[in-house]
Amino acid sequence: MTQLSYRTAFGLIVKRDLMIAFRHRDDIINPLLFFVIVVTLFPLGVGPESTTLSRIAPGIIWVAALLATLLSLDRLFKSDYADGSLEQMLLSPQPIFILVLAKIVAHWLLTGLPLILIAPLLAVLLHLNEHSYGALMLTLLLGTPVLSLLGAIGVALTVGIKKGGVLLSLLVLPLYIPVLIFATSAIDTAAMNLPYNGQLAIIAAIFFASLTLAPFAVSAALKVSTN
Amino acid sequence: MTQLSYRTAFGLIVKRDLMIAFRHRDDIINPLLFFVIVVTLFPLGVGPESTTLSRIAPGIIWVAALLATLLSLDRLFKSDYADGSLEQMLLSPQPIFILVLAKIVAHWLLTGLPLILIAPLLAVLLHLNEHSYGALMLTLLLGTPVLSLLGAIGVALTVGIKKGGVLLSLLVLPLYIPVLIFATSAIDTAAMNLPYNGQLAIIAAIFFASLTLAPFAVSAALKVSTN
Amino acid sequence: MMWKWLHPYANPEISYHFAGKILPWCARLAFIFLAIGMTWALLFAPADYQQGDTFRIFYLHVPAAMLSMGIYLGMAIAALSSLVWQLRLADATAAAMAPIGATFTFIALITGAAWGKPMWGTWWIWDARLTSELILLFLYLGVIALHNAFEDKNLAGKAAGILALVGVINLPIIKYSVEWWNTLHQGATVSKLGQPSMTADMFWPFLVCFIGFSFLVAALICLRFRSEILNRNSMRPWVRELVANEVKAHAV
Amino acid sequence: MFEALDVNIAAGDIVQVEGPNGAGKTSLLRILSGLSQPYEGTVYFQNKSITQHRETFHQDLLYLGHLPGVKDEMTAQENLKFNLALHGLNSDTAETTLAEVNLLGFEDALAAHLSAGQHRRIALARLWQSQAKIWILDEPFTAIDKLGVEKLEQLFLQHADNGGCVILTTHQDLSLLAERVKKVTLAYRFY
Amino acid sequence: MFEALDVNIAAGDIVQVEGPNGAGKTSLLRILSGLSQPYEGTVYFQNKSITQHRETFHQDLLYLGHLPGVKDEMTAQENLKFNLALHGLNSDTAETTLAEVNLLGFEDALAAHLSAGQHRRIALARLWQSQAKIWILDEPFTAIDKLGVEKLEQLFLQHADNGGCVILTTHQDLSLLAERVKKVTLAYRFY
Ligand code: HEM
Ligand SMILES: Nc1ncnc2c1ncn2[C@@H]1O[C@H](COP(=O)(O)OP(=O)(O)OP(=O)(O)O)[C@@H](O)[C@H]1O
Ligand SMILES: Nc1ncnc2c1ncn2[C@@H]1O[C@H](COP(=O)(O)OP(=O)(O)OP(=O)(O)O)[C@@H](O)[C@H]1O
Ligand SMILES: [Mg+2]
Ligand SMILES: [Mg+2]
Repeated sequence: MTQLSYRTAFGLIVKRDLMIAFRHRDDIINPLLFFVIVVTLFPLGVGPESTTLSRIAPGIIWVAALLATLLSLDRLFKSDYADGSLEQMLLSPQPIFILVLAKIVAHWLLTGLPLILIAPLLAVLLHLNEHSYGALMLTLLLGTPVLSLLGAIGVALTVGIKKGGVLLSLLVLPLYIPVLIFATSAIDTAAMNLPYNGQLAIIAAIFFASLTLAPFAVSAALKVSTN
Repeated sequence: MTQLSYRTAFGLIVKRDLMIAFRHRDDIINPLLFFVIVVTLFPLGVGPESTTLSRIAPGIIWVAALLATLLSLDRLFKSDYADGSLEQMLLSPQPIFILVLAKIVAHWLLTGLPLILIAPLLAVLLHLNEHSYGALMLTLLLGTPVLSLLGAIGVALTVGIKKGGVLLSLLVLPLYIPVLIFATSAIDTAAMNLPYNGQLAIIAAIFFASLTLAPFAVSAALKVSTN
Repeated sequence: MMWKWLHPYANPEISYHFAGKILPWCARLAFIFLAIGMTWALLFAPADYQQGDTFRIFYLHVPAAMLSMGIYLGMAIAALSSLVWQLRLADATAAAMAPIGATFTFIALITGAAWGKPMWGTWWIWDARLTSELILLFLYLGVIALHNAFEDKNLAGKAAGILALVGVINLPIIKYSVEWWNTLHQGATVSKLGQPSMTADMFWPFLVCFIGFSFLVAALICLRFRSEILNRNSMRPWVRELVANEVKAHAV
Repeated sequence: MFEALDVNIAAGDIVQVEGPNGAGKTSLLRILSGLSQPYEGTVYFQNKSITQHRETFHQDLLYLGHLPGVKDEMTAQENLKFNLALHGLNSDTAETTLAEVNLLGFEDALAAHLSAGQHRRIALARLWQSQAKIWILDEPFTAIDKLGVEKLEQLFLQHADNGGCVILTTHQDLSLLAERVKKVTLAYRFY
Repeated sequence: MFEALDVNIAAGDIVQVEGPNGAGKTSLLRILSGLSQPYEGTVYFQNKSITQHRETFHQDLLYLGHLPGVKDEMTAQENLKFNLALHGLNSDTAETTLAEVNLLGFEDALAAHLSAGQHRRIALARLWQSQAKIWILDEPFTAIDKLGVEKLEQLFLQHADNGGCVILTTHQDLSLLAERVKKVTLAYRFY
């Protein structure tokens, strides 16, 4: 019985989660469809004028991304909790934060990444200013991992609770607000053809901070939830 | 063993569902909070100018109402299914559509009504045009029951499926689109101080149509789901 | 060491009685200070030369706003010490503080909005300070909802503590980001909250009010802390004894 | 799943459906109660197809499945009262009925605070009030202790004597009912 | 829940924790494994508190609870391989290990298509490979047939003879182990 290297343990979990998701493909497609549907609700609700739409496009895309991530968070620990595999992971001799980080990375690969890939299409639908595409992609690239990381804390806290759905959103959405603000502000700045490095740097800082701190918060929360 | 009068059976179920919700108060408060938080996300994403906000306020409030209803739909049949009481209701000698209608009414009382009550507050936050308040309230009053009724069909179809969350939204959101369009158009028309009876009449028509048809669709769907 | 010093109070029974002893004192002081402060503020302090009597909302609004943030800080410190030193009672303290903090946040929002209508002609603007206060309310409500969601209050305390800590890291970010976001889009409203230069005859009643509210908060925390302790220890012999005595007293 | 199953159940019968795990007992009972539709074939009650006369059939049916159908958020008594009222029975006697199933003293306890066995007892309490002719019970003795089982068996006998019929599954042997019971055995087969 | 419980478990012991439903067996095992924190008191392993030396303790621990921890979306073999690898064991021998638990022929079946008993067998397969000293098993015989139970008992004996220890709960009587077993009995008490 040897202690696995951190990399091996990490890879083991990521591989497993990806395999499970690909066996049950709806898990990947459904959040994406939700994202698309929510975005299309807005032209219907707000009206079709392209100036208004392009004015509010960054906000809508980002809010929809928050909500789609939120709904996909269940996947992160719920089913592992329900069938006992989470327990087994917590009892493995690997450091918990490695396992947690691996699960979060897998979650991002399965939801954050597809969102990023489909976002330009939705930006076209909403007549996003053409200068803003770069900023949209960059903020999504740096921001969606933060959504997975912070979301994981929320799920870890509510995984043992039966009716966790709405509660989860209550816990997680306020944590998402800074990313939302800086990301949309970066995109708006880009639309005016101004440099948006400042906002990007702050999102990057938030990303690194949550990357280092969230796994520990999640580990602590999981221990409470499985108690 | 007597067949209950329809009214008694109806009252019995409504009373029971309200009692359960009041015992577990978070069920009422959390969707409401979700509604409020989602609405506040938009100013954060779109920016604070009151002209833009008041322009998009109807759309935002209605989309948030759709999403809040969506997340609260789980309550409608999920827990009854999980603990076997749904089975017992289907086996009771009462007509199923009465039971279904009662559950939907209880759901509306617990989510639709609170949404309507808090909506003016959010309208203030979003600087909704002052002529639009009446239209907002009227469309919500006629529209939110439709959300509960149509949503019930979606839940009834997915109640037996484990990971129904995102799937449910895919089924239900497209059904919600007509209400969204006519409601926001009514509010926009009201903002221009024009009569909006036309839109209101259509929403009323949708309401009556779904009131008469949805309970039967739900009954049929439940029979399939519990098969 | 910290732990050694705290140890006697780490016993739920002792700290229950200790909180019971200081509770009436806090309540009395709160009453005295508030009575003096409020009469002074509402009846005797001069009206603002621009705002007239609407200015008197100040004496409720600002203490409430300050305490709403102070309580969150206290809650986070309690949560941190519970995680670091495994102090169960710190959980109870944090849990006791959350609803009080939420109430004060709510009061700050309501009084602010009521003040905003005459001052700015609108109940609400998406100003940096206002927005971050609103988000603070959401953070409080999240902590409370999470706490309510657990049946086992010991676990509830730990979970809510973790959330409170994550929230406190978020709080400065929110404050900063909201300010930044706001100035980016519009500059006009930012200086509206600029501090009115305060004269001494306005400052002193304010201070008295503030101290009064602080004691009120302390009293409320003691009260809720005691019920949290009872809730968590309902199986313990000393609590059962307490209840039995209570029942006897009422029977007589 | 079943091939060529043709059973007639008359008033006064107590039928025990037997078979190993996964043999299809639960599936059979759900078809008989009308919850599931059979792939082929029809269930008749008083010579009428049950799908076509749902409401009259359900007036005469009492089905208890694997799940007790007890709401955690309501007390034992509220649960029972609701169950009785829903099936058109008088709910005023709920308290005495709870006594029958040994839940005296727990009337006002939230079901969430009761054990699995006590949940099942709340569900079973309906049997004492029921005027339905047909009882279909899927593993009614789960989580019930020996005394409770005996009491239930007695109740079944009495019900059969009064012209009702009982269809049940259980992995235990029925002691009291040994002579009265008809057995239907399902075999497990690999497809 | 427990009062004054002070147990020392040495290498070579097989301990059966007994008690009626709800007595606290599962709770005790979860505390021993470090999954739950006791309200008061500490668990020591090799004289070190387990909470402070989590990783070394977990290297020597194998815990199987009520839930098998088997993913429906993976095949039997993939499940076992993952479990072995996660605990730092060689996963190449998964196939022969599956044979030990009578799952030959089911290696490539998705777990979703297997029965409850077979799920449990996948989880138990790890025992044959484990180098952990302490085995904590909560009702390991659930849904396992008689032959399987015998095989497991033999494995436990062998493990104890090799200097390991086994702590388990079960409502069945242990036939093979009768003399070797130490019993800890928990009583149910009303508060
Ligand atoms: C809903 C609306 C409002 C909210 C949420 C709000 C919130 C706050 C907050 C969070 C503080 C900070 C206290 C501190 O720094 O410790 C504060 C202070 C203050 N507010 Fe408001 N406020 C609102 C409306 C108003 C209005 C309309 C006025 C008057 C024009 C006003 C005047 C003040 C003053 C004078 C202070 C003290 C500033 C200081 O000493 O730093 N507020 N408010
Ligand atoms: N939802 C389902 N999907 C697919 N197969 C199912 C489902 N439910 C049951 N089965 C299969 O149908 C068969 C019969 O199941 P059933 O539940 O009727 O068994 P049972 O005799 O009641 O078993 P037990 O003694 O465990 O209650 C089993 O082989 C099972 O695998
Ligand atoms: N999540 C929980 N919340 C509240 N009480 C619980 C919880 N889990 C268990 N209990 C209570 O703790 C006691 C011990 O439960 P435990 O699961 O340890 O019993 P057990 O001896 O393993 O029973 P079984 O033989 O049914 O497995 C029971 O009385 C139960 O009611
Ligand atoms: Mg069965
Ligand atoms: Mg157990």
